Amino acid sequence: MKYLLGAACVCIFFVQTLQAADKNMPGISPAEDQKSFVEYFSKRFPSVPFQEFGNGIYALDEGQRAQWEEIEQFPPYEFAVDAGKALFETPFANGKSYGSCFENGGIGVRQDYPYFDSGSGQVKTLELAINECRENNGEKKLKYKKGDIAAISAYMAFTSRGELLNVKVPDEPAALAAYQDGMQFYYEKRGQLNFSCADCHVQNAGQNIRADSLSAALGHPTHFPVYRSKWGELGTLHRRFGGCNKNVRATPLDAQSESYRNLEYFLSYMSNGLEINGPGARK
Amino acid sequence: MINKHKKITNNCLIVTVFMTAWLGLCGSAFAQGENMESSYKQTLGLALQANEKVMVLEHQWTTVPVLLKQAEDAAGEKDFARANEFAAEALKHAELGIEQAEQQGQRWVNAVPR
Amino acid sequence: MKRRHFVSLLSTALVAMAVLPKLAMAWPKAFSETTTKGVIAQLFPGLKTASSDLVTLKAPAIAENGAVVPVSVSTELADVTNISILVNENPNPLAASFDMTPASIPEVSTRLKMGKTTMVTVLVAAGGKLYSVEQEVKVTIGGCGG
Amino acid sequence: MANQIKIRAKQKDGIATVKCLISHIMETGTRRDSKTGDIVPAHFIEEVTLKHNGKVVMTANWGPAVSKDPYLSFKFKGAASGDSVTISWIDNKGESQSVEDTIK
Repeated sequence: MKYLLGAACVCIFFVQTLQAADKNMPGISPAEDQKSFVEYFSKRFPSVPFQEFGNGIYALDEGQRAQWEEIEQFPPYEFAVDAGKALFETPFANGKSYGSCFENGGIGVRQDYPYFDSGSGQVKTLELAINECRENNGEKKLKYKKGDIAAISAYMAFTSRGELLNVKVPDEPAALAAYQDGMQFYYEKRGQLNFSCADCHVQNAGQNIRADSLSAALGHPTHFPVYRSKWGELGTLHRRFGGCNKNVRATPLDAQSESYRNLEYFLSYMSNGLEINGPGARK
Repeated sequence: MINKHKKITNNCLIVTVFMTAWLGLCGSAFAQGENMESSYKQTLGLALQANEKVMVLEHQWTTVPVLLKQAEDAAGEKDFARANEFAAEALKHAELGIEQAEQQGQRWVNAVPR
Repeated sequence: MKRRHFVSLLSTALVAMAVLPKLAMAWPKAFSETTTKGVIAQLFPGLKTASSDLVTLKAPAIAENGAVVPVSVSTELADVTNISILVNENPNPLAASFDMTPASIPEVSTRLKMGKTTMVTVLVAAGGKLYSVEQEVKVTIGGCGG
Repeated sequence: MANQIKIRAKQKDGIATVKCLISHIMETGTRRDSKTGDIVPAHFIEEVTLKHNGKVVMTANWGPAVSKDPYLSFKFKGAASGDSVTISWIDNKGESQSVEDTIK
């Protein structure tokens, strides 16, 4: 009986998802979405090689690229990577450490995040997994936007440099729903300025907004966490989401809220195949 | 003839509007104080309600909490006319956020590159 | 003997610096000057600047963030004793001053803060003379965030 | 984060290139705290010294206009692999630090 109910729930959910999709588009196909997404940017910027998109605005603007290369000579995030390594290797009170929670001891795994966890029916980001690891080992959760969690995430990204982003959307309704939810968030206009993420980073990528230039959506998640000169420190992707939302005068959501995790899921899937190059240095 | 008729109607309209406005002004002047406070409270209630809804929709504008705070501050200083203005503005921005959410729930697909 | 004397003097100076940082006064007054002229008068009293092709200043035409502007200076001049970098529009223009030794190669890179669009002036003291080059760096406000 | 110095020193044909990154707040003394509105007191490195096998090859005087987490690249003659380089700094509060590394 339980199983029947469960199956019925899944069916209803599935039908609902399909209906929602039906109204708008032929069906949910992440693979096709990604193909169009990449094609869109390669047409817009024919001289930019695919892997270059992981470098954000520096793939599109020479003047800024020169400054970035200068900063990459000795990037300020190196201190954070060292700090992250030390934190990562320090055992918890129970004697275990972060490595015990991840595949391959947590080394070179950044490219597999975020993933859809069928058990909990949720998108798991790397930062969420780091905190779950802490909780499972009797430690307190870390704050999500900066500080220790950003440093640990930076170290894990650093050990994964060169690996290709490999986010999967399994063919199950809940995963597809999470993907589509993230996609909707990306294309929906919000805030008093009535801008969507895509308005700036898809339609107007490479253009100027006031005195600043807009980077392309393709490649956005590959280099996080980033050391932003504006912050003067390291911050996570969700911190940046919040900043972008605020810029269009929309109230930012909590870091690691379901919507932001779904957003990261969609955005990362779009950048599949690009190299992990985090942590990054950005203006 | 027709034109003239229209003109008269227009004049009538204008007079009526003026009369109403004048009456309204007098009324508000007499009834100020408690009336203003209760209408502020009413507007604030509506604004808070709309704000709750827009937050659930995750479409709150950053202006809303600011306006609500300004309304409460003005009310704290017993300036209920100003408080009411801020609350009304907050209500408007919350409602626009709701409308934006509903509209975008349909339209976002059109922005996807195909 | 002479050298030894020098070394002992130097170490005394170092000890003094370590124990009494206030007394060291290693930090030139020129950093408190509010004009480029004032800085030059403090750092190189009596010297007049001449522009030189032999000094290269590398700085971005448009800074992507005024908080972190990469600046590099190199020169083919001989006997360089000091390279100083000034951000003319900053409240105190002098940003950094590098004292060279005979072992130095006159080539430095660093990152500076610039409050607004400004000329950047590089002063090179070499062989008892003072040379300078200038370049404008545009500093814009940030994106939508202002 | 604690103050730190990272050094990368290498040599080619006797010419050493030393790059260093110092973890330091480099507070100008003109910025206001975004929460309290109070002026944040100046706190910046005033002097950096670069030594080669114990001998000073360059002394830099800095003002607060040097960026947060300062970067410095410098070259000098007469270097050999295995030689030592030392970077030390003193800031306006009298705090200081010194780190030694070998030339590659």
